[in-house]
Amino acid sequence: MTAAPRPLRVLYFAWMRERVGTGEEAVQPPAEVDTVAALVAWLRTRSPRHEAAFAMAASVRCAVNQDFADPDTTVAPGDEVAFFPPVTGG
Amino acid sequence: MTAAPRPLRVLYFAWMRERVGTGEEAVQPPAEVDTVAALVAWLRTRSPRHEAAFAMAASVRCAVNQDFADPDTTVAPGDEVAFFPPVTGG
Amino acid sequence: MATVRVQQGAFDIGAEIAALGAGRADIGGIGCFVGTVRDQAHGRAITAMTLEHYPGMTEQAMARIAAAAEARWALLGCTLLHRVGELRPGEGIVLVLAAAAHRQAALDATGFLIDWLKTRAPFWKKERFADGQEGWVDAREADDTAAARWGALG
Amino acid sequence: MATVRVQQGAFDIGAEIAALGAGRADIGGIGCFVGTVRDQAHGRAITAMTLEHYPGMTEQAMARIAAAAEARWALLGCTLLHRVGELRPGEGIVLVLAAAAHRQAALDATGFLIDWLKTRAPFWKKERFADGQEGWVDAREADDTAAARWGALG
Repeated sequence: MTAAPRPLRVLYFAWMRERVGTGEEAVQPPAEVDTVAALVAWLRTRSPRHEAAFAMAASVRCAVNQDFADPDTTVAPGDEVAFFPPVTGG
Repeated sequence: MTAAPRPLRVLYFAWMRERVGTGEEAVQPPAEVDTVAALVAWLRTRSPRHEAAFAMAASVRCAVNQDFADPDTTVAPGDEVAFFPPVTGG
Repeated sequence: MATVRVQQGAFDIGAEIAALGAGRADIGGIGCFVGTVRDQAHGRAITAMTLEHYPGMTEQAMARIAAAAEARWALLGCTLLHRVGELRPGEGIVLVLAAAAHRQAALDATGFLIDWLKTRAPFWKKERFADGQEGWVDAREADDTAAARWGALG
Repeated sequence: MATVRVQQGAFDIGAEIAALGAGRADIGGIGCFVGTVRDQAHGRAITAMTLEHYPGMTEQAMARIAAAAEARWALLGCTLLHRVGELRPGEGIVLVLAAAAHRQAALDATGFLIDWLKTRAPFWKKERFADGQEGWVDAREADDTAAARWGALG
């Protein structure tokens, strides 16, 4: 039995957006992908651009449902997950 | 031989002005009066109002020629000497 | 009580201060910080700065930052405005206001608000240089250090 | 470089900030503090505040305070305005601005300028209470403590 796919909305900002080549995508990773870390590992397999964008993982920050998140943060179907560089506003 | 008088311009601000009853006076203390402390002692003898105004000497501040001064600061003929409470601007 | 806004256009600092104090006389001091676009970075001339943000999260993050300041100091109001889009050297990027009965609270809250805004709100700056090249501004370690003064990034 | 002014009328904060930054793009941040008349003191309602000063000495003292800030921080400009005469609750009394390439210098200088202005410039405040009584404001020990943070009153 295969786990049901998990629809997620993934957003990219600043140089993550430029490297991935899109600001937003709808993805359906398998159910095992239930943390930010697992989602990153899965997203890296989607294309060479994803792989390149996430290669500097230490410099990539994440928010789940518009809240800053870390690699252990859980990801559930329907979540909005955003990846971006450290913020530089102000 | 009597020492020549020393013409001084004395200013009062805030409650010193109100207590002395004037904002400015020209005075001619004797030449021995050559410090702020000596001037205060001499001014106190001028009238009961002066005496009352300087009674709280610890709360009175002084400037000589528009520079903050202390009891030891010298006073010379022609100087402008001001007495006032601690400042409360800002 | 806080005013939080992301906007493209310039802000009117005098009007924002007037709005903060409108109809009240319990304020003793207002602290203010305005961040402006500089015409150079690392010795290279800058012709423009583009601010990108994360719509939705930005407003939430700014409201949380304002709430954190209000929980920490007895503020009588605070304002956080941040511009997005393309800005020119000399233009204002960010405006922070904090009003309190006494000046130290107003000034401390102002420093806190700008430190946290720089490290906890999702904005990104891209510089365009005089030679036509562009580059994303790197996060400064000094900003994290400044923000950490106020306690753990909890 | 500093702008120092004693005036009766209200100040226009937006115009002062604009004047400070006019024609230059090397400023990264402007710190600002506005002191305003509160409507009460020690639980008593205040209807007016009268500011007296020592003409001549005031301007010199303010210029010296600005020079001390400029010697201590790499300021790109600073402004000190202080009002005199009769003011109403809610009105601005004092305006301090400090511009620098980086925010910490601008904010630190702003705090310094207001602390020193409160303890080293010859202004005196008299409050008029709702019951018609008047009284000179006592100097606050807290202000001396705040000013002393910046070093000896040399």
